[in-house]
Amino acid sequence: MAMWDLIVLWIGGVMTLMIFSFLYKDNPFYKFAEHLFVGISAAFWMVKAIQTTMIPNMWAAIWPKSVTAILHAAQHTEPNYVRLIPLGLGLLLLSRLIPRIAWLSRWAMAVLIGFTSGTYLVRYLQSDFIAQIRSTIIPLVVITPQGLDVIQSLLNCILVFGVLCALMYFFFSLEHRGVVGGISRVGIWVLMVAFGASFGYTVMARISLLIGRIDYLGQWLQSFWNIL
Amino acid sequence: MNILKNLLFHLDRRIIYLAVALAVTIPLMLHFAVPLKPSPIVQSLFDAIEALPPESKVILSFDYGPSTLPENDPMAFAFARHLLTRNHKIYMMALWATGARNLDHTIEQVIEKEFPEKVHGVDYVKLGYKAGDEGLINTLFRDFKGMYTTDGHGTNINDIPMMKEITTLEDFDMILNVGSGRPGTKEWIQYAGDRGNIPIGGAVTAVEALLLYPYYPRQLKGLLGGLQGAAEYETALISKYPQFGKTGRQAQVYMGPQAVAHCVILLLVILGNVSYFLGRRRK
Amino acid sequence: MKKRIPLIIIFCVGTLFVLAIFLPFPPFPAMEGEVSVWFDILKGFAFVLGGGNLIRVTADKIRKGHPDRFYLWVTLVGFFGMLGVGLFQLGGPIASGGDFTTEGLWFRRIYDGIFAPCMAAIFSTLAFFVSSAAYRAFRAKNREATVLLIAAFVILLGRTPLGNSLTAWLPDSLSFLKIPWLFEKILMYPNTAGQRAILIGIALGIVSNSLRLILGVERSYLGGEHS
Amino acid sequence: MSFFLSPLILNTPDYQYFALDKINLFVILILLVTAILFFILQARQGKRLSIRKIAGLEAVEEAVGRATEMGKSVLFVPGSRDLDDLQTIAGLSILGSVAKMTAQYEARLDVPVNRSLVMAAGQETVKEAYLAVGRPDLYKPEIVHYITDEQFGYVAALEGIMVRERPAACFYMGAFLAESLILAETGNSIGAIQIAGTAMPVQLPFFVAACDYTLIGEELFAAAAYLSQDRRMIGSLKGQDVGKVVAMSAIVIGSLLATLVVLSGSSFIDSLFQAFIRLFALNY
Repeated sequence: MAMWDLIVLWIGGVMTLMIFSFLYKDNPFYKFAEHLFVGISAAFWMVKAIQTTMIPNMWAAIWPKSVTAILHAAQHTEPNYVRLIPLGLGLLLLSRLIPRIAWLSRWAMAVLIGFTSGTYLVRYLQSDFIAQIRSTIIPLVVITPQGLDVIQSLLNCILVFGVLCALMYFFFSLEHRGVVGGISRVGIWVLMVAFGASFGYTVMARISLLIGRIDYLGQWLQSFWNIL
Repeated sequence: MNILKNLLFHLDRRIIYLAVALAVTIPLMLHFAVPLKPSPIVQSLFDAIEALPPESKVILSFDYGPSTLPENDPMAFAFARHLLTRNHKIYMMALWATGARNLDHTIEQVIEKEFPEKVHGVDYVKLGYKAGDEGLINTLFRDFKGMYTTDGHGTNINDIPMMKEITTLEDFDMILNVGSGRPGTKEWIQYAGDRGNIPIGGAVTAVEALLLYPYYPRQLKGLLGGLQGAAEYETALISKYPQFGKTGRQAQVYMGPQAVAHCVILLLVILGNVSYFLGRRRK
Repeated sequence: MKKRIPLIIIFCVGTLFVLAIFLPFPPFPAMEGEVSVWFDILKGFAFVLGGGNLIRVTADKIRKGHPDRFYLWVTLVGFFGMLGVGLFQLGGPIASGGDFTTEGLWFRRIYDGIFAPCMAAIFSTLAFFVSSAAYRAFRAKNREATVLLIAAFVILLGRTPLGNSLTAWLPDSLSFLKIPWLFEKILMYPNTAGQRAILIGIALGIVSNSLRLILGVERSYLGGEHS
Repeated sequence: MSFFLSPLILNTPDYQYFALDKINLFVILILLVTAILFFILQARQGKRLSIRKIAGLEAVEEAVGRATEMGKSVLFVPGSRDLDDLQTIAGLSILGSVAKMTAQYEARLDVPVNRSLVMAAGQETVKEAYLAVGRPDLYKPEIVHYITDEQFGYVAALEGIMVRERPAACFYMGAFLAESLILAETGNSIGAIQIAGTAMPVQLPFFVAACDYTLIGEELFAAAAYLSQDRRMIGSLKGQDVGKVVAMSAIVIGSLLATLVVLSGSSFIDSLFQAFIRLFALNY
């Protein structure tokens, strides 16, 4: 293992233990790791934004010749002046720094919010409304060459009525009383099964993460052993 | 008895934490592997890849960060082994900035070690990370090379042999997503699969998997859910290609501590209910 | 004027993107992809605001003699250190496209030594939180909680070899009581039913919320209606 | 290549001017939009529309009140995603209502965020809320402050804020990922009243298990309307219910047809079923 890899591993192991120490209680080690992580990660994403977006997608698009030294592919591209629009919107956004014209930043914000609402509206209608209705349309009775498949039919009924009852729970216009109350009660049970199953299923993922970390701490300890 | 009751009623969360830590650490030190039979949803993805004609073009997207490595890495490794054994061409990309490191990891750990004869640019290509999240899929759907003007090493995209026939996402035969959140499999389905009828295979953390069940089998060819899914895929792969029996068991080794930790949590749930009912009787 | 123009912008942009999906000729199909890129560029500009805010708030606290001064300094040092290392590319250039995997890069060293371990460690504490939540929340307090408990318990059992062997002795005629069978069916049927209803509800919520935004009925993010 | 100019460059005049394969989507879209508009207009004409109680939202004011009494702060987390997620925007709308309450009660509000754009929008929201209830004197720009874009760095800082400041009420409203349970368990350990709301199906179980109240999916998007008591907003919720009726009838009719196909084997019913189900195809 190269010297640097070893140093990186050591620091990593120490940072891991500092974070874990929070589980016992808040303490100076955790505080240190937390504040360091906040500072470093904020800068990390900022640098990333400059390198993966601002330079290649904005600067290089508007003025390709200026960046050929770092972006070789830019040599052959024509300027794309459409990208002047996000540049302009970005400047509008920065108007927040000057209180007198700060209201201009709302224009940029409005473009973003309009974009989000417009695209979300149709996309969710397609993938989560229409497609999920389509998937729920199934026969309530299943017949195999051996005759009626009671269990499968029952399961299909659970699926269809489960969706219907749970949807009933979400109705805003109706108070949960009487028949509606009864149906939405069943709906809550369906949701509870889904939540319980989902929670139980997830435990595995969370344990996996811990296994990965403990494996990492194992390597960390082993690196001491190797040096001794 | 009273001491026991008191312990239950005032169980400090730190004791729970300690129990979980031990449940994971001890089996991991003892190193025991748990082989598992592939479930239908895993097998169907394995079969779908088996059924692709040789030299098919497959995207392998690394949409996960370092935080879910233990779950996602074995999946990416198994896919890489399977695809290269079947002589498919792998296009490796990442929608997550943090995915680029995992992509390299797969190349270093699996491709270069186990498939030294495979050539970058001919059998597999590292396209790397591009910003844009799901918007990137959107853009790639129209114009692949407009976004990826170079590969991950800075080589012009037109100089790479296996990129010659690619213009849009629709030129690919399958998209495999190894993911742990958003953007991930769901976005690949919404932005590529549903629009271009491109077969999508997912390999995601257990949490994500649950959300994707509704998309199977209509919008999704198959799904590896969490470590268990990965271990099952390893079983399928090893039973068809025994040469991976030695190297290809990452997920199976992690399944040992899983089993013990699950038992501890089950025990905690039982204890929680015992304490609840004892407490109610006391009132 | 200050209020009306943003509302007009939202209306136009929102309507445009709703209709774009139905218009299969240029420029509409490529528009969403292009504007997603704009969004990222805007996020880049916004970093000036966010980073500035982080520095200002932290520095203010230090100046006012906050008891955690030392740690606040750590944040500032970490921030400027990483920013410098990234922008001046210490140890070698960061490749175009933001690939920083080259050996010897300081950016990569800090990522591997501090960023990635902290991130993974915090994420993995979930294993502990999931256990303490299970201990507290899965109690048969009422009917709803009992349903939750039973579903969770069966799924947890189904994920262990123990659960599988527990019911293996059952004859095939009772196979629907076996844990692996129950595990799969709970996931595939009642769970899917619940998830679907939630998804359909969310889709409707999104349609209605988007429409409220596009029509300017909801506008608190622009500062409500009161100024 | 400028995509705006591409229609002029491409000299193929025979485009299709409407995506016919999405005609079913278009029809359903028009149906829903009309229903929602209808109720918004009804509300505008002064018709009283009432909706059922949502327990989690009834508890919001109580939680803010308790924080005030105890002299502790109110923590509001608008999710961990950016403004390009509608849940974040919904979360910010709820923040507007919560901020009005903290201004009225003179409770301390703390809104740490992990996206710069959310910070900008959040500051506008809170400032206007304080202005609206006549307490601009209580507004400070650092109420909404940026931490870091990194999800877990943000979580680490939130955990720190929780154990050190010990807020009496924690609101988690928006798009949440894995951090949901970390936040909810930490909040639980300090004994805060916790009200969560998200449309991330995966995270809902954790909030349901560890928080006092949880807004499930659709309820998150309805929350701002409910809290503001704005008649037009409530009208739009009524319109959503029409969507539910559409969904439920489609499932009932479709499943009955499918069952009839199985039972009768008639090819006429089968073609009827195929025609019906095509309405919900991804490509018509």
